[in-house]
Amino acid sequence: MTIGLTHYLILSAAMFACGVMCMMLKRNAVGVLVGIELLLNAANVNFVAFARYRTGAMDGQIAAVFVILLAAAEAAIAIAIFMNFYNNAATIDVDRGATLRG
Amino acid sequence: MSTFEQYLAIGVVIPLISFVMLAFFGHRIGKPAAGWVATVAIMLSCVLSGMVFFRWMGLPESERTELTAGAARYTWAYLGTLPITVGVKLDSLTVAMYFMVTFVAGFIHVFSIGYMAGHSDEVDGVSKYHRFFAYLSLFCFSMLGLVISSSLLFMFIFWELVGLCSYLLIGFYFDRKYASNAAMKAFITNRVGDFGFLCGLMLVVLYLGTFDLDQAAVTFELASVNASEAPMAHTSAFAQDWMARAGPEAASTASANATRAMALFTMPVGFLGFGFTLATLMGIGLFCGAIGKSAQVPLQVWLPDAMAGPTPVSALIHAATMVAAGVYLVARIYRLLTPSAQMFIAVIGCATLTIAALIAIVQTDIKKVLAYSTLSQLGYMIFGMGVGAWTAALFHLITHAFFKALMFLGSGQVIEGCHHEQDIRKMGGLRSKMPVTCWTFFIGVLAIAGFGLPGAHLGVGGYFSKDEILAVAYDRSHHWDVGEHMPEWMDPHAPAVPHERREGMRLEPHGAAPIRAGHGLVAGASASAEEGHGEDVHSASARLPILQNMPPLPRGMFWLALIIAYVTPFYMMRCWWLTFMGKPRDHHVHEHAHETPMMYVPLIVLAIGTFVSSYLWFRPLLAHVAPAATDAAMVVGLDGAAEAGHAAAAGEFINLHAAHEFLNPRVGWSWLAGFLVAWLIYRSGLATAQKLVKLPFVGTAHHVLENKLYFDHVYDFVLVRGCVGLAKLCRYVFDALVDGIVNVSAALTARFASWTGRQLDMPIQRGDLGLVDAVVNGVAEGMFRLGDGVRRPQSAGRIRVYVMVAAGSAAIVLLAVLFGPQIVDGISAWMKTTAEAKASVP
Amino acid sequence: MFEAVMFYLFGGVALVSAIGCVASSNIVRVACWLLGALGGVAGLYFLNFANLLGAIQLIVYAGGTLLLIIFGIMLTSKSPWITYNPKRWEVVTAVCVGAALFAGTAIATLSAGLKPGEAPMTANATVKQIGTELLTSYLVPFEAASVLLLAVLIGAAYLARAEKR
Amino acid sequence: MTHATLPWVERSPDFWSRIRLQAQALLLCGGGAMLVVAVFGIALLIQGRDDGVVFWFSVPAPIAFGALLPLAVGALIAGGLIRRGWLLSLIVGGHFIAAGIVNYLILEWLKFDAYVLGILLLLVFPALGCATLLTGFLAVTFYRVFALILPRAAPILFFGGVAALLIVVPWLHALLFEFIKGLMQSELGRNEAVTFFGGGLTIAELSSISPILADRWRFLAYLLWPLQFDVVRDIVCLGGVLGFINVIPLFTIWWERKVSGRIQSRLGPMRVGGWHGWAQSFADGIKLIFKEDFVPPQGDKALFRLAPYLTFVPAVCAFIALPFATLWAFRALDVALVFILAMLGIEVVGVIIAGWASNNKWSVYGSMREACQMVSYEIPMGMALLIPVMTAGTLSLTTIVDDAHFGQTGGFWTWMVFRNPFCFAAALVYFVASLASCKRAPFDLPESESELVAGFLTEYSGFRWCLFFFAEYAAMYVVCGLCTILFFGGWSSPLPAAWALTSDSLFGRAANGVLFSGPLWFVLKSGLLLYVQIWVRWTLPRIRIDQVLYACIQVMLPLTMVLLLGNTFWILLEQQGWGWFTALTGIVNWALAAFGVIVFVVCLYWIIHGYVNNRRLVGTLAIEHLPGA
Repeated sequence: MTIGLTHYLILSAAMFACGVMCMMLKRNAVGVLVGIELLLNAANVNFVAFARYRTGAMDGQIAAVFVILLAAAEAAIAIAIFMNFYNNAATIDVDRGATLRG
Repeated sequence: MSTFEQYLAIGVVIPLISFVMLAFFGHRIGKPAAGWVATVAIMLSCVLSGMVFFRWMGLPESERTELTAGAARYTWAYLGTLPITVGVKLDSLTVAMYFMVTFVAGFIHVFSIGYMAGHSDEVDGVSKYHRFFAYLSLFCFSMLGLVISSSLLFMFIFWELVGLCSYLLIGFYFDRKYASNAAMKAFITNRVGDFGFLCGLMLVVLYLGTFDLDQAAVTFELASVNASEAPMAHTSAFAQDWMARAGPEAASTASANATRAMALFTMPVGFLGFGFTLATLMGIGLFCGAIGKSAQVPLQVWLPDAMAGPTPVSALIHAATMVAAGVYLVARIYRLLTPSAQMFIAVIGCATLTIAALIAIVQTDIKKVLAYSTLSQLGYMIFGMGVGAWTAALFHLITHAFFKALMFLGSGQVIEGCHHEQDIRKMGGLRSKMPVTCWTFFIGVLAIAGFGLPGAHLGVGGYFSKDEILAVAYDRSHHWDVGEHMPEWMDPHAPAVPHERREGMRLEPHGAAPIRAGHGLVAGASASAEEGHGEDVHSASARLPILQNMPPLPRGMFWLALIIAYVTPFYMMRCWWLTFMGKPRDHHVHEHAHETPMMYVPLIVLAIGTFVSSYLWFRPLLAHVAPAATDAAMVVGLDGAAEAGHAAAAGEFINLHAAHEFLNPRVGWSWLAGFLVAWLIYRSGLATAQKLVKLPFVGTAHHVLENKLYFDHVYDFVLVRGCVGLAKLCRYVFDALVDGIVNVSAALTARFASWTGRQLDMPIQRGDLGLVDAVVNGVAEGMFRLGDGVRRPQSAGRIRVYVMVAAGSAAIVLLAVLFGPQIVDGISAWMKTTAEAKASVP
Repeated sequence: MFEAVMFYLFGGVALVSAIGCVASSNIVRVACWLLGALGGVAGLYFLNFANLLGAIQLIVYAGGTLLLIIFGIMLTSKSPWITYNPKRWEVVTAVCVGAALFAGTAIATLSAGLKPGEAPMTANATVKQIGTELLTSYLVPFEAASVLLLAVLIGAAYLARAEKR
Repeated sequence: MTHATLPWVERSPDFWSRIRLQAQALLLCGGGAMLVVAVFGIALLIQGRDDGVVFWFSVPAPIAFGALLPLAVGALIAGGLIRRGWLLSLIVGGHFIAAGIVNYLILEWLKFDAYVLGILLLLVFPALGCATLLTGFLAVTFYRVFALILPRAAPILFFGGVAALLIVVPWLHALLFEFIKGLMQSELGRNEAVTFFGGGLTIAELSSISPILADRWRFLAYLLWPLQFDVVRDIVCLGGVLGFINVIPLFTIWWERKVSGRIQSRLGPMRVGGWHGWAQSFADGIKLIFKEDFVPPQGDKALFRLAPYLTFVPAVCAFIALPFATLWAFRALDVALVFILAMLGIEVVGVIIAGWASNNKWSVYGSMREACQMVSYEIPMGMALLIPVMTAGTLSLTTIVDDAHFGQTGGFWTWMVFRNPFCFAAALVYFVASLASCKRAPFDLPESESELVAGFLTEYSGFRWCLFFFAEYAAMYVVCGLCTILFFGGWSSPLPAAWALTSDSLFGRAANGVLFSGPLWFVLKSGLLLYVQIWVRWTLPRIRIDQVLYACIQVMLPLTMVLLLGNTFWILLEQQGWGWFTALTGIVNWALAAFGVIVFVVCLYWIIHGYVNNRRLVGTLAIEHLPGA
């Protein structure tokens, strides 16, 4: 019953796959954002697990701090963009946001 | 922290507080009060700095040294293992600069209140009055921070802050197109220089491993000693002192860094056939900052345009303090400069002083004349730095700050009084309307012209400072014997290290005697003959140690600087005469002219300051700090193999006495000559000048100078048009090449298709089978469908499909990497068995 | 033992919530599932001696970002019950891609031959340690992050300003 | 219709007396049986251990009973003696069999000390059950006497009980921790993984630690035995925390109603329970539990059901990290402050989800307001809290109070709020922001009754509604507790800790705990702040949403930034150790402390004056005619 690094890596792989699927499947822009958050969390689990099981230093945890920070920043910008998009296109469906296509 | 440091630090913070107050509550404070807030703040700083200044003057030498060495350093942050220290660089230069800045700024603030009272300060109905003073306060904070910074990083930070303030203040009337353009021009031009500064800073951190000025200097010196394999005893007294004081840890860090920093001297950098070392590159990089901020030659174009800002701003930032910060920077990094770098600096300075002075002759805007004269004087300072006249250049900086601020404020008074008229051709005869301005301005003109009576110890401003620069330049160019004297450590026959001598040099001959005489060095030179203590000053042993290993200066540069000393009084006299003397040329302007006490009181104060700064206090203070700032003599000789021959120059000390004997008859009366010529031409208005311009060569020269030697044109052509042209070229190439290929191939295909079609269609048309058409259409249809299908994920703007493709590719790559070997093995095994099977069949 | 129980508890919560995020079609429910995932991951942080990180995760992610997301949902939905369902082929592709990704990663992890039970870190990373690291070794990223946040602040305020175009 | 009996239909006295008789009989029989078992157990266990008896009692006996009970009942039904009960007896019997099997597993597989089980089965549970049942019997029997005594005794019982609890519980706590500390520090204390399933200390080892537990009182060691395991202690503490969380809203709601009554010249609840309606909250709670459980049919039903728990659980979780005194923390996290703030933040998600899931536009408005208010006010709140954190240099709430250098134990003038002007201002800012984060008036826009019809609460009723209120009051207490810890000295009394008794006896320690630092002070101070919250709520009108956001973004945010910066410089200057600044710090400290005392005394005077003169202030209210007045 010893929990090792492998356990965390598998868990994070599963979460990562979920995040990717979430990004692929949600037509609501906010859903895509949620998918990204899942991806980042999966990555963070890896960081923290590596910090504990491998280096023994703070590196992983600090990387995770920065990831959380970036996620917050990204969410703020993303929500702002979505609201703009909603104001312009009157919908939040990302498939409709293809007016810039070439 | 000693009291001095505390006072200086508090003095820096006070304007910041004022800035915060004005920035956040300025609109509530109101129109006149906001100005007074800023003024009181800088005046408080001035009082503090005055206390420091005069107490510092009263301290004996040993205590000053103690205080300088004992200044506190705080570690602000660690960048990895590299500590970023904060502290006050407390020495005589700081004290002098600080006092000058606060004093001049204080009175310019007072002037500004008067100036802004008569100017509209509204944009879109919103008053910007408080903003003006907020910016001024921010500028004072940044400038003072720059002056007291002990670390290059903080210098850089404040450097950028003063740049920002300059930008904000030039563009203060941002609703006027030319002002905002000028602001942008200044900012962008400065960025170019600052990029060099940043590169230099990176080299400093990379090789010297510190931001601290002193430590960097010591490390640099140790590295140079290491690289030349000279004995350690040849480090300068400053470095030895620092190593002794800094404690074993810092000393060992410096030594360790020095070992690494040897690469600065051993790593040659070649460029277009010029060989120099990385150390030179570092010095030039740092100097690039000064090129930008002090508007030296390649980047000088912004300063004249910066006159679009309010006149007090021109006086404070673009004449007295910020533009001089470049000179200050060079003074601070002087120990990091190799002789090649110094020569580069001298060349830049010489070019600037010449070009600017020539352009100044033809300017008609009163502020532009002053701007170009500022440029020229800055060129003198930089030139002085380059030739090794450290003290003289800084002395010129201080005196220049006073008289140039004075003249700018005078011009502000004139402009304000004349209803915003800046053209000197429309002025004239203002003497009767604004007497105070007229005569204080005249004092400024005297000072910049170098008015003085050679032989008698009498003169103003430039008479002392500029002549001293010229004296050193003269010595460097005429009395410099190449290769005659080896440095002691390079000469195998030399006696044991004369360290005591070095020590003696540091303390006695350079700083002491002329300082205690209370005069400038020039004054000392001319006066000491009578007073009878000149011997110890200029005896053979009293050679300036900084100059030991310098290569000689090309004589042309000295002569150029000397000739420009004749041009300076001419254009200044021209400006003053046209403005104040003669008959009024525009009655509307003349009738409107007036002056207000709020504005001319600072003029009087600054006029007094001009006199005082020429005679008292500043020169001795600067001379006192010079040894510690400049006595790193070991650097030389390592600067590239090509210079090895010159490197050996050392030994004979500069003979300023002789230099002054040479200079006095040649340049001592230059002010008179310049004034006379100007008076002759302009005594009766503009008529003579207009006649002169009609002469063939003069006309051409006038035209060239009026266009500022075509600098702006060249920049416009090379940079702006160049970029646009490059873009056009790219477009053309793409149009011709890519589209061409496509079009040609398309045309060929079409031809071919039509030909084929004709061949094929003939029977079909007859039989009307439509077979080929059907086939072709079917294929086309199929291709269209396929293309559409492929296009959709590629360019339909569907992010989810992008994600799908990206993630799918990632998964495929991952699986391929994981199972690739097995798959390959499997395939090869399968092929093998098949082959074997095939082989076995027959 | 305790750790195993806790790992499976928190990991299970995180994973189930993540799957819930994918499977749920109502966007508000997706956000709720996300809360579960964030909480589970925070629990894993606590389990891995990253107390500060766990608390930050809760306060920034669950308390801030999630709130922002919900706020965004409410501002951009005409009606609570509008759902945008993906097409069938998209679902199939997505599940295939996700499964392939997971399989690849998991196989890579399992074949890496990591030794179980080798854990150099035995005590909580204190706030002090992390702060010291941030202000020394990671000073430049730290400062860069502060600049980024400032830019985001301004950018978000600019983008989301009230006027409609 | 004849057989349907509705609870509110009048019954005859005869009926009631029959019911009472049945209850009496049931309670008496059950209690007596339990008593017998307990006495038997005591007799058995005091004599000395006999694993055989315990084994028989815990394994074969329940199984046999469980098997026989259905058979017996079946026989009785077959004999026509009773008509129903077969199913019930089957269930009860099954439980007994299961219990026997579980006991067997515990005893045999987990190598559990059988005597502990014996103590539990034969002594603790029977004794508790006996006490409960017999008390119930007495209550039913002598209900008239109780009805006479209780209203008059209520205040005495209430305050006496609270006071006694506050003194006895610390004392017990001290005792318990003394014991556990001894346990942990003894040579026997095993540092390797001690789990509930093995590896713990044996009874003999336990007895040898403390002389009290020697021969005679040895069976007490069995009671204490489980406490050596973290899990058990955690469960006990969790029970305490949950109990406290339950008490907070019950008490505070009543108190709030009384205070608001006073403020509005009313009396508030006066009837239920007699003395000043002290049992009103209990009555309301019982009523709420029995109310109709309504779920909007058009709403998102799952989320609607989830939301109250999403609100309540974080509020409870916040108590995990909230210390009540030095050792009175469920978990003394080193990031306690951040954790608590995070929990307060998550609580909001539940509220927002509640509004959303209700499918009611007023509710959605309420939740949007809540979201935007919370996102905004978290920032000034967090930044205001950073100021004491910066001063103390730690995020751990226990260290902030108890630290030797920066702590707040040296008398009220060392409390953080009086440290420097920035901390003082930060306390005020924090208090205002905490009002907003608990959505208390004047920031109660999410649930404003008059405009949004109670906002997110509109569709809720019954127990779910109740949970929201529990969460709200728990959160109120948490923010007040944070304020107390960070600014008002936490559990340290206004007297310096140096004045405490020197006695190191258990009693001396308990007395010190009560007088000089302890949960009593913490509860008292937090209660006072809670009172201020109530006071503010009933004094100030609600402000508009734009005013709310203006106040946050344009007033409090810049203010806290300035405070943060100022505090930084203040600390930097303090660290320089300059004489003039030390003097300045001292003067400012004393001035602020004096100001605080003056404000406190003035408020106290007003309150007492108001209370003493309430009849005159209230006016011609028929106060004498109300019961309990």
